[in-house]
Amino acid sequence: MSTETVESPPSSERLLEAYRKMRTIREFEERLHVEIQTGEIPGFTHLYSGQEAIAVGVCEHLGLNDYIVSTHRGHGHCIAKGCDVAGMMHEIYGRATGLCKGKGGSMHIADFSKGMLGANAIVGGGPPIAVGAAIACRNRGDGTVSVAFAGDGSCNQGTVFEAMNLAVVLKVPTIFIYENNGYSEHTGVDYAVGSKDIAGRAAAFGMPVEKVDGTDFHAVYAAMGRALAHARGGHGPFAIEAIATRFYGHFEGDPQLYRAKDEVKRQRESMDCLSIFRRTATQRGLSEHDLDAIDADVLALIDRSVAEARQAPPPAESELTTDVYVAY
Amino acid sequence: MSTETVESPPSSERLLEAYRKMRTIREFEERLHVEIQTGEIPGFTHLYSGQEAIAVGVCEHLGLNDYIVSTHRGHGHCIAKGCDVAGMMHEIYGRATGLCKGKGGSMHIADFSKGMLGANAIVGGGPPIAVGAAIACRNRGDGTVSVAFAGDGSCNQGTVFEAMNLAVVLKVPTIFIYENNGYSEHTGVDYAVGSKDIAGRAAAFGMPVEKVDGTDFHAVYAAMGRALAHARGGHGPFAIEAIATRFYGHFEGDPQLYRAKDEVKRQRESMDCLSIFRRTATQRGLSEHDLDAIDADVLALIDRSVAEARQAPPPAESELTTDVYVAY
Amino acid sequence: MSQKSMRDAINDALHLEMARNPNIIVLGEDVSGGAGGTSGQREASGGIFGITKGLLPKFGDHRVIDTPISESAIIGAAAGAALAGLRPVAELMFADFVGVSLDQIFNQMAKFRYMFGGRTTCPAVVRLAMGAGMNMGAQHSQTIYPLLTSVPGLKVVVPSNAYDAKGLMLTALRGDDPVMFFEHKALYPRKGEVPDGDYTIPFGEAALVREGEHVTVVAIARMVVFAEKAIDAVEKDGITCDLIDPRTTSPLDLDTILESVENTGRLVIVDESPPRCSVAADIAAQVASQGFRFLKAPIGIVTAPHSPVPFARELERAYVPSPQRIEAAIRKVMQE
Amino acid sequence: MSQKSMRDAINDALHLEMARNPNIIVLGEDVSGGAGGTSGQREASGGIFGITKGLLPKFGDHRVIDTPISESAIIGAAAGAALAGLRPVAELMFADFVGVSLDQIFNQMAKFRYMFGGRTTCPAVVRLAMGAGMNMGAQHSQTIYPLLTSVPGLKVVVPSNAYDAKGLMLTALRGDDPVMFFEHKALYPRKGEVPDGDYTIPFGEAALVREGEHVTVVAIARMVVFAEKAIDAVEKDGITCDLIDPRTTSPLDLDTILESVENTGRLVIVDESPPRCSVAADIAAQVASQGFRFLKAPIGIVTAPHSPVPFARELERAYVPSPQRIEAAIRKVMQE
Ligand SMILES: Cc1ncc(C[n+]2csc(CCOP(=O)(O)OP(=O)(O)O)c2C)c(N)n1
Ligand SMILES: Cc1ncc(C[n+]2csc(CCOP(=O)(O)OP(=O)(O)O)c2C)c(N)n1
Ligand SMILES: [Mg+2]
Ligand SMILES: [Mg+2]
Repeated sequence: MSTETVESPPSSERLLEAYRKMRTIREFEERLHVEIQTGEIPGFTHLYSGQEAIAVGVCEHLGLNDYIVSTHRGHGHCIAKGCDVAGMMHEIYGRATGLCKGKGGSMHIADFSKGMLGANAIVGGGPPIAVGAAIACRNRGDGTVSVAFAGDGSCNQGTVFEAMNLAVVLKVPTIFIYENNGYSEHTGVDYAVGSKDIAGRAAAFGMPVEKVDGTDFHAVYAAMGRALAHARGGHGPFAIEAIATRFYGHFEGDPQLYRAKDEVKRQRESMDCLSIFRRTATQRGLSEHDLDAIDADVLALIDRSVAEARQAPPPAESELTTDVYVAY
Repeated sequence: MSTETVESPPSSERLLEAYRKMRTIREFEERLHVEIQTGEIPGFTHLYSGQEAIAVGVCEHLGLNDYIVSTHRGHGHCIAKGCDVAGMMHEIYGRATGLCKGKGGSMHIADFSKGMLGANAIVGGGPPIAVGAAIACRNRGDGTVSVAFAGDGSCNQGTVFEAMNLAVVLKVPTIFIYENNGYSEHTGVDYAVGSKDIAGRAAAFGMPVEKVDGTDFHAVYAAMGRALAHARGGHGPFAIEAIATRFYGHFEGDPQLYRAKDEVKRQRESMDCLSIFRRTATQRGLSEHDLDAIDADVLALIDRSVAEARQAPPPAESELTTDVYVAY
Repeated sequence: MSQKSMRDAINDALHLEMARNPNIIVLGEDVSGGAGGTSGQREASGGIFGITKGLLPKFGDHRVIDTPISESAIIGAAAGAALAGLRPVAELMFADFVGVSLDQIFNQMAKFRYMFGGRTTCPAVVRLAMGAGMNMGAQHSQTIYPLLTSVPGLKVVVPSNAYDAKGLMLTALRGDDPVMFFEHKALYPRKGEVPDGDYTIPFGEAALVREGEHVTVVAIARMVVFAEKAIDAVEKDGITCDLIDPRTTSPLDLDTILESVENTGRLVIVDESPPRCSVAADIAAQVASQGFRFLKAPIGIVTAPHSPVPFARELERAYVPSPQRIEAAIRKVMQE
Repeated sequence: MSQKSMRDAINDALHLEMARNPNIIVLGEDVSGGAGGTSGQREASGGIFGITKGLLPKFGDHRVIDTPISESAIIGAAAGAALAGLRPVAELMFADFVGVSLDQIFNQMAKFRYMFGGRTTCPAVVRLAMGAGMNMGAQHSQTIYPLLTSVPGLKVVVPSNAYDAKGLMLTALRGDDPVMFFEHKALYPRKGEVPDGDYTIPFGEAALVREGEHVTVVAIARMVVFAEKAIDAVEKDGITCDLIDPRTTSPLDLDTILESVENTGRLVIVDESPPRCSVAADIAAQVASQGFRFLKAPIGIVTAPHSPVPFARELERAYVPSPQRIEAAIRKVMQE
């Protein structure tokens, strides 16, 4: 956990760490985008590229005993919360050496030692779970919190509304992070979310809300600081709507016919949280050199992870019926 | 359907009709309260006494081709929408002569010839159904609408939120009537609804809302007129939060330990929609004498309904497997 | 040892284990009741069926949690609390409400341990009141347990009496897997001998309620009571039966059933559910596959009809398998 | 007559019937796609699996309705629209999403006609893509149909090929009961001869896919394809099989199965679902009860294991019943 108070600006160590995490997520996803084309990666995969500042801006505040609950687009949340990057890559390749022994896959990565309670392939599945974890936080009385990541599309799922109301009623420390990347699958948020925005809904459920630029790490980090102060202070839940975009399709293979032709290109130029971060990095006392070194580190880590994952053994067939109560 | 425009004040014929409906609901429920104690009525029953002005204020605007969808506390909605009172009583007694042949019971009364699409024993079950019926209204393009009745407690059920958003997105003529009677079962609305009120939530979903005194027929009627003009005008859904109280327990047999000792007594004095209606009736051109005559009529109707229902035959055993696709 | 209703027996188990284990929480609609009411009285309810009575005053509102009507959030919160180290007991009230909460039961709770490679458990108990017999209509009278028995990862408990209910609940509260604990509404008031102290009944161990020679009768929950009546009736004609109460349908104690069928050669299964993909069908299939050589006669299956539960008294009575229908099924397998 | 994939065959049925019957509407997430997008292009999707392609341009957005991610509202709206005179086809996308919409399926749609004393019907079709085989993990790979087969009031369709899929869909669209139409994802691209015009296949009529003497094999959806391979393999040793594809699990054509078992005396049932309360169990139970005297050997039941669907390729392959496992089951019943 940070030694700074939740509301103070991040130290340069933390900023470097945040940059490393964002860069790791980016390279992880960019690499997956390439590797998926080899056909070696099973299933379907949703990439987080473009939204890195949200996961990292939120999770940089959290300790190992704080919880997060994630979505189908969960790689970024996992990395931000500290999950082992190689273990994730192995999992996505479906290897015995994966974080979940290859039994979960891209949409079901969890790491309980890191307070990462699981990605979730059911849209809207996570927020109620986060409220439950927040009950545990409250009952322990140790100031820990529970964070629910949810997409703009998931904000139309009844479970998400129920979770917000329940958190307000029980006044438990749940922080709802609504990542508005403009789309749910092939449908735009302006169509699917009937109201003006998502933030207004959360407010109507009775909790404080902030709406932030999700491509600006500093903005997310600052808002999360205030959210955390609120939740840790025993004042109940808090919501953040963070606006960003995804640089790839809904899943790998999506032809994105719903997007204007040059949209992604323009967004990569103007909404890239990594470029944006770098733009003010020196002002904040970080050196270009340090950042470059991180970039190199990260690339090496991803290379290693992929190389190892490709060689790693699949789960033994006996795994088919372990880790589940079975008897017939 | 009314010959008045939806926004004009009701004619005295309509006012008398409204009074008759409210009185019918009241006497129906008061009588059930007594008859249930004989043990002749199967199952469990939720009485609508105290909320009559809401059902009637809403339904007096509706024609046979408009739809309503109701709740577990549905007798009032049925009567207001024109269901046959004797047929309802028979249904509640579980008779072959009931509106649903005795197979539905108190919580499952429907009458499709009256546009009454069914009571519903699943809290929050109705609103999505009402949105579906509203799609049919929109597609027919005949200016009909669909009304969802829902309690304050049901306003915490995810399905209700989903229904509101879907109605806004599709811009279909659904009118959501939130009957806030202060309680869901044995829990107060101030506890269970985490936000300030229900109206604010509906507004946050992107539709116009009015909050009205649900014990005042005229207030409900006027608000419903505006709702209807909006919905019929093709502007999409509308919500009304109507505040009232229930004069009995959640279901018959509820000791109501959660209510202050004299609460119901006080409410019967100050929040009785029938007394309130009568108070200004003469000013509105209605005669005491006409109202008294209606009272007498209604009592006779209820007497007859009960007497007949007690004598009516139960469904034949063959009914067990009819009206359902069955094959064995 | 004292005479207790099944209602009190389950309540007893909750009291005992909550005192023993501070990680147990109870949540659901009106599990205490009275929150936000005008009388100021909490514990206005103690659960619609009174199963959670007395818990709030003893354990406080951090452990006995009244919720809004939001079943997905209730079950989801139980799932999340379980991942985070608590042992939640969620009351779903009527079993029929799995309709509004199934995802959190079958895609979440049930699958966590497996999907996450065994790195977690999900020790949550969901309590569900089930069954017909009180004219509550089609949406408040279903048995539901077949549906959840079909789901890998869930344990499914279906007690038929007060003694078993207490012992099985204590087992549920100490296990590491999600447990669906079905309580038949018509059994709540039925009394039996129940020890005051602590005892557990293992899952997957059937009770041999009666011993006999000619027919094996397997019956679930309330149907055990009805089967006993049927067995009494046929005994007058010298037909004696093994009566097996599986107590849990998942895990299912197939061995006890197979052993009995090996002796009797005849099997009748009684399940209050509609027939298709029922637990009755499930047991019949397993015996037809693994105990075929023991069978001297077609398997007798007694279930509700394939229709929703009707409201009217006469119809509902005809819906629920009766002692008479069970008796007829026993006599029929004896004739073949 | 032309070669068509099952995907195109279902799409074809929707096109045909929507043109014929103006009351049919289609609704679901991205059934058209592109609404609110920046390209301005509608029909950006045509359904995640492409089954509803081309409908929006032809029938407009009052009949082809893109929805938010709100499955309860989608299915509920279908239920309500059906009560109000339309014939909705709701796409649930993955069958696994019954978790978030079960109430509207099993407490509402399924029960309306009965609860309301036969005063209404509910002619809604719910389309569900099911099955393992594409490494989509535990929450996107289930078969689910046993769960819905257990529900009185629902019809359940499980086509194994393009021809049947089109004919069964046309029947579904003209019936008066709610239909759960299961489409196996792995079958979507499989081609077969499909007439261009109108034809229907009645529900409750099984197809006799192969005729033989020694063993009756009943297989569902994709398992029909695998069973054919297994039957080819055993034929080399002179073992011939009836292969029965029930096509609908509710209603189930038990007669055809019983007739076949009367001839062969041996039964193997193949179901991609986990074993407990499966359709395999259901059929086995009915045969053990009504066709017991025909049976010469224990019933062979081939299902997935009682575990969630695993992600890794090797594990998922081991999860799904293989032609080899089916073959072994056929050989085993022949040895008894
Ligand atoms: C209950 C459920 N419904 C539908 C889906 C299919 N689906 C997966 S992701 C997705 C879109 C989610 O949109 P959003 O919440 O905005 O997240 P994003 O993909 O943009 O990260 C949909 C519809 C699902 N997985 N679960
Ligand atoms: C899904 C579901 N959850 C819980 C219940 C049990 N239940 C029946 S009525 C009720 C309270 C409903 O409160 P409200 O919506 O305010 O309606 P009111 O009873 O006040 O008319 C509850 C919890 C139910 N029938 N369905
Ligand atoms: Mg999105
Ligand atoms: Mg209420």
